[in-house]
Amino acid sequence: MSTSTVGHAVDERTYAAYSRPLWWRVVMTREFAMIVLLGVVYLWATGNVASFDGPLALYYLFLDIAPILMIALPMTLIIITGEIDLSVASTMGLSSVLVGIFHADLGLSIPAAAVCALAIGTACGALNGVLVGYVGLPSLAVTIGSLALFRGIAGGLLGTEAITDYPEQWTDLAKERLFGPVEGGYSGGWLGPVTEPASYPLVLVPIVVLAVVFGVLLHATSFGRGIYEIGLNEQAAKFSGVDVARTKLLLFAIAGAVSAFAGVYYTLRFGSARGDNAEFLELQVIAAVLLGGVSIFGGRGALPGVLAGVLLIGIVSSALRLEDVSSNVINIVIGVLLVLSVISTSLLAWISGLRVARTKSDHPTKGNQR
Amino acid sequence: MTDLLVRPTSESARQRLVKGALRSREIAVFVILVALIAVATVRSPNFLVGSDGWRDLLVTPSILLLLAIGQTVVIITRNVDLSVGSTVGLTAYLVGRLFVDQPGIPIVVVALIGMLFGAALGLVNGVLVAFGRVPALVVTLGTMYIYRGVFLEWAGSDRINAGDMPSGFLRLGTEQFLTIPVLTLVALVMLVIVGYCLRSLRWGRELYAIGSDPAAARLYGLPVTRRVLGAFVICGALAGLAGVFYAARYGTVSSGAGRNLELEAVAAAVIGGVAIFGGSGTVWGAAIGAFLLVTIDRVLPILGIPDFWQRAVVGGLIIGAVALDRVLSLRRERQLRQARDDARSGS
Amino acid sequence: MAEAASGHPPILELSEVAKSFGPVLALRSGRLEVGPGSIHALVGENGAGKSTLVKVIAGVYRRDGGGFRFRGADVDFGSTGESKNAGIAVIYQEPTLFPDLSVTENIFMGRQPTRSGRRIDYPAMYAEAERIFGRLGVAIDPRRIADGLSIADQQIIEIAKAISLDATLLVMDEPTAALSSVEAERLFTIARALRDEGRAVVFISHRLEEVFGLCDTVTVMRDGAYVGTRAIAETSTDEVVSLMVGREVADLFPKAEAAIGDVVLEVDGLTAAGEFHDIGLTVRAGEIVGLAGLVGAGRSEIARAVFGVDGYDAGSVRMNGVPVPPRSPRASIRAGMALVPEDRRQQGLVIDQSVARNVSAAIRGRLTTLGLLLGRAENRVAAPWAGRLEVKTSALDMDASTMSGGNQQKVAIAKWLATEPKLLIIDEPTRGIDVGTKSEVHRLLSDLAGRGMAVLMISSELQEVLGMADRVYVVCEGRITAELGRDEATPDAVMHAATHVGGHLAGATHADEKVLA
Amino acid sequence: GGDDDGGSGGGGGSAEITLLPKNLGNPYFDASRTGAEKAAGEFDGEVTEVGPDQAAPDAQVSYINTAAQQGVGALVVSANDPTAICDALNEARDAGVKVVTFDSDTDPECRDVFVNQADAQGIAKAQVDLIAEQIGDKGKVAILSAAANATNQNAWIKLMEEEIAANHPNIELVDTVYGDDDDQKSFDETAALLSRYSDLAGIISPTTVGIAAAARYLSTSEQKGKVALTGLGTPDQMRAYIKDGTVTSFALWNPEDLGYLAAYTAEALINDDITGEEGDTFEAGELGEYTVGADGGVLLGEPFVFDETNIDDFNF
Ligand SMILES: Nc1ncnc2c1ncn2[C@@H]1O[C@H](COP(=O)(O)OP(=O)(O)OP(=O)(O)O)[C@@H](O)[C@H]1O
Ligand SMILES: Nc1ncnc2c1ncn2[C@@H]1O[C@H](COP(=O)(O)OP(=O)(O)OP(=O)(O)O)[C@@H](O)[C@H]1O
Ligand SMILES: [Mg+2]
Ligand SMILES: [Mg+2]
Repeated sequence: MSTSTVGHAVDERTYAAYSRPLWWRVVMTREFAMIVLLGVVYLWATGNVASFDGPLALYYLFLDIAPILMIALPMTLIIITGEIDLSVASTMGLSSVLVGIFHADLGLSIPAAAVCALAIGTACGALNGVLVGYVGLPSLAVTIGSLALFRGIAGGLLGTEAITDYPEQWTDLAKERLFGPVEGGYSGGWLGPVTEPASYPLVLVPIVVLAVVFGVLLHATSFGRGIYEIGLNEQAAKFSGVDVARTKLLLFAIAGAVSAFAGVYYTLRFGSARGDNAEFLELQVIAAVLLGGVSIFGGRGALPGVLAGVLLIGIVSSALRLEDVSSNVINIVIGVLLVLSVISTSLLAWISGLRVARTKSDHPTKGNQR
Repeated sequence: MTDLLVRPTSESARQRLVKGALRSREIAVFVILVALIAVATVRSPNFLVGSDGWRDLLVTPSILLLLAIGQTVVIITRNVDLSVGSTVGLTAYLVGRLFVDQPGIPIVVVALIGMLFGAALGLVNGVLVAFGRVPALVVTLGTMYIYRGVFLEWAGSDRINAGDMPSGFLRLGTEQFLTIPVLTLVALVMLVIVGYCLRSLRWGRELYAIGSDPAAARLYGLPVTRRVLGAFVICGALAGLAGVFYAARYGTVSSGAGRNLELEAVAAAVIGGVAIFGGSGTVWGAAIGAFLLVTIDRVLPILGIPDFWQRAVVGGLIIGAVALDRVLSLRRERQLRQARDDARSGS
Repeated sequence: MAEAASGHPPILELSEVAKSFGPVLALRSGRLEVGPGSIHALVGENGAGKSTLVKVIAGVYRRDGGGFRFRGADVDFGSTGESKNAGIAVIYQEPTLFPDLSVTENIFMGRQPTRSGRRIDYPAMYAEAERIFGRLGVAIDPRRIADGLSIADQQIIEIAKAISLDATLLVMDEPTAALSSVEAERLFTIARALRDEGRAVVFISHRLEEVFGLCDTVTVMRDGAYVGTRAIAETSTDEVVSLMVGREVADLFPKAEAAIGDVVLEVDGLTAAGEFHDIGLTVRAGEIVGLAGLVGAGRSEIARAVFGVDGYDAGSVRMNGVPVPPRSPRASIRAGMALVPEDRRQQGLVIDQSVARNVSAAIRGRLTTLGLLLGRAENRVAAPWAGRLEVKTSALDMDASTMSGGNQQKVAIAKWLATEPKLLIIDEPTRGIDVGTKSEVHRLLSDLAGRGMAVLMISSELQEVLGMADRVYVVCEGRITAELGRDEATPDAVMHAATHVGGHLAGATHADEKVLA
Repeated sequence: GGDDDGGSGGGGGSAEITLLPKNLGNPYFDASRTGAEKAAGEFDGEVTEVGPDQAAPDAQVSYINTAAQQGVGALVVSANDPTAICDALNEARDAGVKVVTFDSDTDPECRDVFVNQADAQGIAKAQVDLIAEQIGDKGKVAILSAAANATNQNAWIKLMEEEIAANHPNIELVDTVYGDDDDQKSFDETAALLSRYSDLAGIISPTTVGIAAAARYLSTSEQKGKVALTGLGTPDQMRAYIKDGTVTSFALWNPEDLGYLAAYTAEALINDDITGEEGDTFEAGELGEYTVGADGGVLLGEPFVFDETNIDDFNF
């Protein structure tokens, strides 16, 4: 065998691009399983839960999970690099407080206040990013610290007071429906509210935009490939010219910005800025991301799965609430889902391990044996 | 050609001790703690002198102390247990229930049951992590939700009031032996036992080895699965005991019992110099870390810093601690490199 | 044979042992018989399956097939613990230490001496460690933590570990790889002592003169199969070599003459404390420059610093006269550099990623359309390069982890050739690659040089260096100790420069002579 | 009473009432649920208690939304935040749900009626008077409150400050700390207070969790008997401490009656007996007739003072 053709465009052998048919690559993924499960649960809920198919159901559902949806996006990228950010909810609370203060005390307009809050939120994220990316500290420890730090500042700034007066137009905007208000009592066929535009809150627009941006960033750019490589093998990523530190800094900064944005939304939706706003949201976000099939060790996972994960948690809790199930049982259900999901991942990994072994025997590619 | 090797230290044992002490993280944190207490005492004498002050100074950290010990054992093996807070709540309620349903049940028995129950909860985590080969962070995050949910569902609306528990048990919360509160004594005993095991028993050292390099541990033939399982059981048992403490000290068990203690426990360990990725750190450090965290909470108001800023200070402290660790280890690396050079030029 | 001679039944009997890793058939029919009171050499090319055989003996891997008898009884170790208890001590090729623990604890982990109450007796443990170090004639502070030990020191600890076990069978997989002659000699003394106590020793090395100096029997392996066993007394290095290589060695190194062009890489006074000092070297277009030396000499560190993965304290790197900024692989790539690192599993590839993504990893930036990177684009560049290097895989989306070592190395090389570099730095190009692939890689290298590419080749295989390089720099303990032209570069000259001392490699002139791998 | 025309309600069939406390597992609200269920039994309505496991406004909003979707007859809620849940409540009202707040009010425009346990003035004055009497109307006092943002507590604290400033010149309010209605935090805050102010004369804790935790600490402290403690507590929780002399007296209304009245108010709204207009009157079972006061307030009555003479007559 001679490789004397190196450099010539003549290819001695040709390769199939994929070892599996398209349907296999689509269907045999954890994301797909998540989405199917989501669909099943949704249909079950619309069928069996009284007033779940009312036009209000999805509207409130989305309003509730909006912050989780937003923050889950950057969190997914961070976890795929093998890091984690526990400080997002604190950043969110801080930005909520800041919006209040900038608006009420400094008399800034809401947009101006929001921009300032966003800037500071980004700075908070950047702080994490520098400590993790450049100083090389473990993100778990760092963000446990900044979780307390940012929350402490938020509490310290406002103390007992809650800033509650915001212009109507802005607070309404946070709850605005797409295409005008809902006609009372509407309820369509089994697809029900899905055909009812007014059952979607306006906040879905920025979320969808963000989701698309993050999806493209992660799955269809060089930067995104880098994210996966860092998660799979940081050293090798460095060797191929990926700027690991910078990537991490960027991701944490983005997480800060998005959290801050979520904070602004939160403030306007509830019309109240308090030091303890959105406390403990971080665990819900992380739970949703992991449920969506992202590996805590990094390198594995995809955005569609995560979105499905968030929606699943949202639908389950909203449906169970409508059934007057107590919040405690809902938490148990979510916990069980989470544990099952990771166990299923290791099961899937094990199975696919078998599959790889099989494919090897399918294609006897003689390695070193001659 | 032996010059590729590191020369033996010319230090005497004493020099080594002194140097070690100066470098040790435990000492550093302890100094901060003492300084803090000193300042607080100057500001308001009965923080330390008043018999209440003295007692509270010692007894308040005892619960977090237990949790920090357990958390350290788990972290050393390169794992983490986020479910301890929920375990505390669940066990505390179990204890209360026992007293309500089994009037006259001996306190010791209850304490033991509490520990066993905690150990069982830990076992669940351990099995999932060690056998299921799933990341501890995720599993224990899940069981955190589950345990707390079970607790609140079980407790429903009937919570445990001081009246429901025998005064003998409640007195434990404040009783003192040679001015040292009983709870603190028990916690310290646990600290000494675990500290001893980690330092002087084979399985203790194996925990460090596992956390230091799991792959190497397997290659070496250490019983990794069994040890990790054990670590979680110990952590759970200590959390269970902490639950007993909670019931005894606060006399009431309501829905909030033990909430958010998990992150505090991790923080205490980190501040105490326990490496979050396993392999190094001592329960002594974690214990001092726990004392520091709790004491800060109690001292800052005395220093006139309002409640609300306390968490900020704690957060800054945690970040400072890990950053310090990093700086020190970088320094050490540089010294080792230098050592290699000297060894070479020595030939 | 030795066993027969000593008349005792063999302690260790392996027959027709097979072990494969997915597609890689690491061991086809491993066979080994070791008697008591014997030092038994196991030799073979890289990738012959020696280490795999060792790991089967140690219980790291379970054999797929074949017989395994130890002290006359059939055994099947499921874990290294079992083999240890059975009385087998193993020194693995790659050190496996617990960085956070003291060297003493590393030696005694799991079986520390205890006092009453199963309490670890630290003083006794330190004393014992001191004793063993004394016996090895080395001076290591027993309380020092293992983190930061040099490769050689790590190897010493491994040896101490094995000795302290005082086992009936001691297996040493290339223990002398990173040792100086003095240290090696001490080790041999101990090995002989053990033999005289009636224990069995298996010794793996690529330094045949060590084999002939120390062992009484030698078993040769090739491509995962048993080739033959000889009593040292009744064989010669030449015979062993022909058994090992099993073919004319000459065509392993098809060095084609190439037109040497202008200087491409220029390194000046490069220094990094603790790693290397005042490195100066140049590589010209069309030239293959060898970087020889012992493991631990610091060659990889030099390569990494030049490429910008690691930083350096002083010195400069220039490509075609233009300074290359430090600490930025990206900039180096842009400047036309490529580095195929030493360790393909950890550095060269993301082995859990598809062939296509690996091959295109270093040039992703150029494949985007409107900033978007699509799988199609990656496949488009991956396919031809995989073809040119004859990578053996079913499809481009197969994970690299499913491929054999040789094919992984090809993918790693393809990844860097895809950047169409002016300079190719290649560290241990054929480590753990079988003879066939090895000659392909060599042909490829000289091919590239012929096409005017500058090549800097780090290799621990003396034969490879001598066979391929136009010019050789020898690195010893982080300093360049010699620069030799093709004609001056004799094994003796290189070894002398690599170790400061000639002697201990007397007659190290066999065509197969390797410093180590 | 709405027993006769219970059918005409917005809930359809019997009056469906959703009870939404600040959080589950709080004995004070358990008592008011008992009351509400008693009332529901009388006018054959149906009371469902739902709520978050932590006293956070956003969590409460989800439950309000849920109630709106379910189209229950009425929502009886104790607000974790006066504004944060406002819009949600109004949306519920647009969906035809009657909204009654009790214990902790929202902004008046977000609910139909507020069932007031006792007017804020009265509560503040009662507690100040109690402490003044116990410490001889002079000395340093501190307040141990619930969450930093708790509406009613903050309102009372403000009024207490004014009351002290106006009528008790020799009493100095030195500090206000927040136990977040969490046993452990309240307990530790009490300890901190005592070590901070060696010469503290008394503590006012206008929250049932707080006063119980504070009492628990004091009862084991050398300050027992030296530092007076009063505030708002439930007899069951406080009985032990009244008996051992840690606490001489504390105030509270009957949370059971509060729930009972809230349920009847809701029922009256459902049946359109009242609209929440000032002057509307309705029958509240055994509690008799009540009248809606200024901006939709219904007043349960004056706070009741418990001490060792009467504590055994109550269990809630
Ligand atoms: N874990 C593994 N997964 C896949 N292939 C492996 C693995 N370990 C070894 N191999 C392959 O098996 C073959 C034999 O490897 P082995 O390490 O036994 O050779 P060796 O004789 O020890 O070589 P050397 O002299 O370089 O140590 C090589 O082709 C190697 O690439
Ligand atoms: N794990 C380690 N910890 C500390 N120092 C190390 C370690 N590995 C190598 N070194 C030091 O770094 C230098 C280079 O080691 P390395 O093995 O990379 O050299 P090398 O010439 O690349 O060897 P190879 O022949 O394997 O390429 C040596 O001084 C060695 O002592
Ligand atoms: Mg080998
Ligand atoms: Mg190297």
